[in-house]
Amino acid sequence: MISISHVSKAFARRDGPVVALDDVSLHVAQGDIYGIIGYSGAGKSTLLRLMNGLEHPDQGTVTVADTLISAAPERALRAVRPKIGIIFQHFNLLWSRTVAGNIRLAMQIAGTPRAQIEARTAELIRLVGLEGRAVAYPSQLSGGQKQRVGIARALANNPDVLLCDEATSALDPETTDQILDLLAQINRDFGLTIALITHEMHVVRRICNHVAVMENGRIVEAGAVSDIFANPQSAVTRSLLRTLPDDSADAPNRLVLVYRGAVASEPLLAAAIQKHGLPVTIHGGRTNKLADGPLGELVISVDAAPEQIAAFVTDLNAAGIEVHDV
Amino acid sequence: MISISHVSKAFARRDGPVVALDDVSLHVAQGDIYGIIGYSGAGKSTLLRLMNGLEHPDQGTVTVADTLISAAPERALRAVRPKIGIIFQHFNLLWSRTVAGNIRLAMQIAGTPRAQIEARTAELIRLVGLEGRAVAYPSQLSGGQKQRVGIARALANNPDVLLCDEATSALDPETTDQILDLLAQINRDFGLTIALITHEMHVVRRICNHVAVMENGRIVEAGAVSDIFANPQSAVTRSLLRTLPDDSADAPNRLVLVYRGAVASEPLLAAAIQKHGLPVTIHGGRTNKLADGPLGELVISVDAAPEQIAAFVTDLNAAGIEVHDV
Amino acid sequence: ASADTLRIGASPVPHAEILEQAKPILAEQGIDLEIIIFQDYILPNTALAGGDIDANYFQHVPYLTSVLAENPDFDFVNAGDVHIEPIGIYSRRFESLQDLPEGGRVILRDSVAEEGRILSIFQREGVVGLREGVAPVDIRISDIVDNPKNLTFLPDIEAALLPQVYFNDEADAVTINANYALGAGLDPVADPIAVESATDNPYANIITVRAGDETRPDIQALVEVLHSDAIRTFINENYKGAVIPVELQ
Amino acid sequence: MFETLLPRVDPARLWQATLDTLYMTAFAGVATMLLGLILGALLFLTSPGQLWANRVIYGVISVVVNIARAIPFIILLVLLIPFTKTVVGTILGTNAALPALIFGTAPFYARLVEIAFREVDRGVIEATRAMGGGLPTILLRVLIPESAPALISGLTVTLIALVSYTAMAGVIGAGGLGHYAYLEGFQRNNQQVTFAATGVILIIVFAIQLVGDRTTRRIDKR
Amino acid sequence: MFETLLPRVDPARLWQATLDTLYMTAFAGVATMLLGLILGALLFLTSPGQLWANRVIYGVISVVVNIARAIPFIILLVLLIPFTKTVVGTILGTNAALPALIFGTAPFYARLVEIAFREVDRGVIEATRAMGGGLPTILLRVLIPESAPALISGLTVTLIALVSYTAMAGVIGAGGLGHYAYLEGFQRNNQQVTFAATGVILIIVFAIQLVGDRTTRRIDKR
Ligand SMILES: Nc1ncnc2c1ncn2[C@@H]1O[C@H](COP(=O)(O)OP(=O)(O)OP(=O)(O)O)[C@@H](O)[C@H]1O
Ligand SMILES: Nc1ncnc2c1ncn2[C@@H]1O[C@H](COP(=O)(O)OP(=O)(O)OP(=O)(O)O)[C@@H](O)[C@H]1O
Ligand SMILES: [Mg+2]
Ligand SMILES: [Mg+2]
Repeated sequence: MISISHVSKAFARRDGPVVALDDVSLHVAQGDIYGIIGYSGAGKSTLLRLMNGLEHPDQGTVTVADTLISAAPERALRAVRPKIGIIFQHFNLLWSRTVAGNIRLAMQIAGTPRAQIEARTAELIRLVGLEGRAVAYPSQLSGGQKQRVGIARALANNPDVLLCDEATSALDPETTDQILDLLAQINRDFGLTIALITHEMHVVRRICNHVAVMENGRIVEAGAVSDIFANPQSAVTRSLLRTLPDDSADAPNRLVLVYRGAVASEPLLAAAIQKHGLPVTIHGGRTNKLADGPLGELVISVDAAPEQIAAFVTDLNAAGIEVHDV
Repeated sequence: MISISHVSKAFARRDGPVVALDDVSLHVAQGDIYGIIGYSGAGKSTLLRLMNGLEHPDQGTVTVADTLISAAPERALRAVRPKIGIIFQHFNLLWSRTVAGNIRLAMQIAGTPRAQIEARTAELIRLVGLEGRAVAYPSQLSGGQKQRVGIARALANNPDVLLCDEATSALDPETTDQILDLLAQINRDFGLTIALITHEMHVVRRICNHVAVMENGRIVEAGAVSDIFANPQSAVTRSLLRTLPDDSADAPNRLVLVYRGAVASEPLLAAAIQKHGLPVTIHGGRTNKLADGPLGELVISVDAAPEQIAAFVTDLNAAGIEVHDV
Repeated sequence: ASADTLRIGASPVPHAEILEQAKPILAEQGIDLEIIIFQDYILPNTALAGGDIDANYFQHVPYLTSVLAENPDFDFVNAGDVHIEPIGIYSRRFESLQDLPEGGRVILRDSVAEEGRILSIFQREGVVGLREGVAPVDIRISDIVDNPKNLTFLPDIEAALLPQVYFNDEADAVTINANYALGAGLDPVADPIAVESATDNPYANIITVRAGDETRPDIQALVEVLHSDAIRTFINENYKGAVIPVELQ
Repeated sequence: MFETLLPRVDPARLWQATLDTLYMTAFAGVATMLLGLILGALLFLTSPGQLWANRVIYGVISVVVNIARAIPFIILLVLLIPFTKTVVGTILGTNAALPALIFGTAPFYARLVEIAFREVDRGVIEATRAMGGGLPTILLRVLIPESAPALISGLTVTLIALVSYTAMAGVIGAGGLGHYAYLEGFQRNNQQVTFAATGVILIIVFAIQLVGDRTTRRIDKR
Repeated sequence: MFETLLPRVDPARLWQATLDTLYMTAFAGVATMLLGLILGALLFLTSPGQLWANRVIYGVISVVVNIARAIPFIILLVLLIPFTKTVVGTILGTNAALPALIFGTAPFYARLVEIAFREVDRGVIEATRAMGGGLPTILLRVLIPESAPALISGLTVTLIALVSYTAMAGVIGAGGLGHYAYLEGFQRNNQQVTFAATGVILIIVFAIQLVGDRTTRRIDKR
């Protein structure tokens, strides 16, 4: 779907050129959700902007849906762009249009019939959780609300390809998850191909099947998410992976073990497991260095009789571990 | 240091007022790093803007460093503001000034001697990792680079209070950590008081000692971070906490256990612990639902002889768990 | 040398052109004539009263009289008559004023000082009747009391544009000052269908000075030069009857 | 009232002059707005670094616009006589003044339009292009609405300049308040006329300014 | 060359007229810029919703500015005679024309300044206030630099209007190219003078436009 081949791009500056992309190649297949991660200034936004021809490469080619974007005249680009949605890092909303007006614009450009526009606009506003704010102007919105308008606008024309530049960076985790679920669903139902820049690993983990890691204008690592996550090769990737949160909190029949301070570093759970001989599954957990000392949390489930579990919990409590039953 | 007492604020809109803040009270002590989290549109930015008088409350009072900000005339505000640094959600850089020029502005306003300005500017540019970009204009910077200029500018005058509105939302985790470490250090060394809006729990966890959780213009929960994290009362807080990443990856002498697919849900580690009877400390871990199935990771350390550990690892491997030694 | 500078305000055509001819002659007598061109009829007198100029040359006696009546603080005298510009009335459609049709349109220039003068020609030709007892210079279109042909007088057009108006046949009759007619290639003596008479014409353009200055040697020298044969010849040859030097007593 | 306060002012003539001024301002104003928008858009779009960047077209429009702005009004009037004659049928009166008024002020507004368009956020134009928007979309749906406050304020400035500009159209018998003030008031030393005509001009100017300011503030949603 | 190409043009007079125009444009231009900036800043700052929002001051400045823009030039000239006489010492010549030229164009530039300031991003002004910046800082370090491209383009427009405006100053013997073209060229039916004088006006106008455009593009870092 998106084929980037040996692309380089430099920006002229007073004290010499800044190389934003350096011999980058990337292939996004139809239906992929392709994550692009990397440090600030790595060239992610520049790479994304090549994919709809907003920027042209100095060298190399960019092909999207069989159109040679890197060499297409503006007229040809205009024809394919309504099918390539983009969410900008800085939103780029029209201040002169309301929430609804901004969303409508995309459809007006695509020549959607008026009646359809109205229905779709209302639907999109609901999807991004801005009900009741349809007539607000961007200046009356919070940062995250603006970003959601940008998301709705990019989805308006049911694009085949969606380019997201930090599409959820201004959103709280709950809203982020809703939006990501929405994207994943469109991807499943309609085969939407997504290229997605983010600096949040959990976004990659949650919906991407492929990921490319960028550093200094180069792709240092790329491949299936499970491969990269299981076996990170580069220092960048390893460093980025360290920030992943945990999914296990929604495991069924779970117990949450919380231990504070000194307790955190001792092998108390192991001791209890040995003593009771129970089949304990450890779903996940974390040790957090808080300002006032470490705080540990483990999520486990125990496949045993209630009285066995109760004894196990009593022992844990005696050792200074709080156990919450959720 | 910052005292907000029964503050309310509504914005007029075409179809009636939007209540952004509803009877909010908050106390930030000298030297606190106070996190403010909440969903998009909860009123976080509005609350922060009250703290330097950019916005005035409809009701209630705001006091910062003994100045009644909510009722102070512009002249009085001008006197205290250089000591209240603010990092804006949308950066608000001057496009007509370079990176260095934008940073200089804060000091020029504070009347810092010219020679000092130059030295401090260079220092700040280094601190935020923008060496070599001093003469770039904002239009030539990536999103994260712009944000770092905003951070440098807010720190320029060695403020007593720092207000951060999603100060690291456009930054990759590595840079985020650097910036947070920097803030924590200034807080330690100079007693800088920080009020910090974020939607990333790991930011709160990493540097805040207090946190307030907002929803629909109200503070639903507030207190010491360890209390709130250990015992979240509200649904919002619990939901936000689910996204916390794990700190344990830097524990010493650790083993990383990776298990994929079906393997993830079985109590394999517990079985191995029972069989070998070793004191295993579980530092943390996570189970991630990837697009192609679950991927689990646990970080443990085992206090035992090398040959005991080797046998333990062999058994784990046999059960389908990859073990990495770091 | 500056003591010998004589500053004179003048209308552009023909006044300034005539003064330009006098300039080298006066220079020989050690007088530096500085010509300041005015396009209106108010400022030259304001400037004269304020001492910004020593003399002006743009108005005729009837106009000066009415100005003095309206501005008691002005104390000006006539230092000498110079020339007369008979106004001509032109038409591409008719041969004489009597031929003008019922409801005909006549275009005048936008100079209030000349409205009465032009209307007097129409009165002389018996086309309109004017209110009795109004000084010629004060006569306005509103002073027409008898207008059997029901002529419309349109008095708002810039004088320099009038030849264009004539060539574009915009009205039944157009009044054109002789100098502009000449510039546009018209013959100001033969082409008009009616001309103001040159004899007994009270509209001689004069050199105006502040009272008392008329005896200043440089003013007298100026008037003398303007009355000299050289200048009279220039006027006659250059303007071909459109501008006529005054008869010298 | 008039007779007692300003006995030397003929109300009928003042009224006629007011109508003339309003007529010329309104008509030339609308034409100036349209022509100015078109020329301004062309100037903006063909200028270096913009969507249609084209040295030649930019150069040509720039020359035409600058010539029209630089030539003294009366000479412009004369140059336009053949055109005026063909289009309007006469070279005298309010209608004949319109071409010169329009040619004199439209280029001026065109420059203000160009300046206003240049202030529109590049990111927004980029977003529109990314949605597949072509020139008509960018112009009508983005540039004009996004710069509307500056366009309206610019039009206010232009219209007020036009009001005082109409005074010069008096030389071809177009009437109007400015000419009335000059001819009847100034030339005939009739201060009452000068005062009355200038007063009406001021009222018109303030009305334009008021409407312009209100509109600007109402549509500015930043 | 002159003698053969344009025998009816007196090069010395053309040169003098050029100098007069340049002198008036330069002098009145600088004054217009300064006065316009001050008035424009006051208009902006005192307008509703801005830092110094003040109905009364805004109203007063608005009135003064509008009056100066609306009055026909010659009447302005007459009204200013006492002032001119006091300040300049004479009511004739290029220097005497300056007050009327400045009073005629400064208000105009003031409006363009107001428009330019209104386009400055509110967030940036807010950031400056948050750093403790007072009015001088906001004006000199933020409003002016951030709106510099629009200020310069606006000045270009104003200067060009001024060039053609100087033609009117001819009525008090201020000379200049426009007046020269009108008097010597048009009134005396000397097409060569009209042509030559208009040509020089165009050269001046293009020079202003060129410098303005270049500067604008150079300082625009968006
Ligand atoms: N100027 C304004 N006019 C009208 N409504 C406003 C205005 N500013 C903010 N609001 C509304 O007030 C509410 C709170 O806004 P605020 O910016 O404080 O949210 P926030 O918590 O910072 O959200 P985010 O995380 O998305 O930035 C939102 O519903 C927003 O739409
Ligand atoms: N117009 C420009 N002129 C000069 N340099 C530029 C320009 N645009 C981007 N750059 C530089 O190119 C590099 C890559 O920028 P890019 O915006 O692609 O980074 P990014 O990976 O998106 O970073 P972030 O996560 O901070 O948004 C950066 O060093 C940036 O400063
Ligand atoms: Mg980016
Ligand atoms: Mg916010």
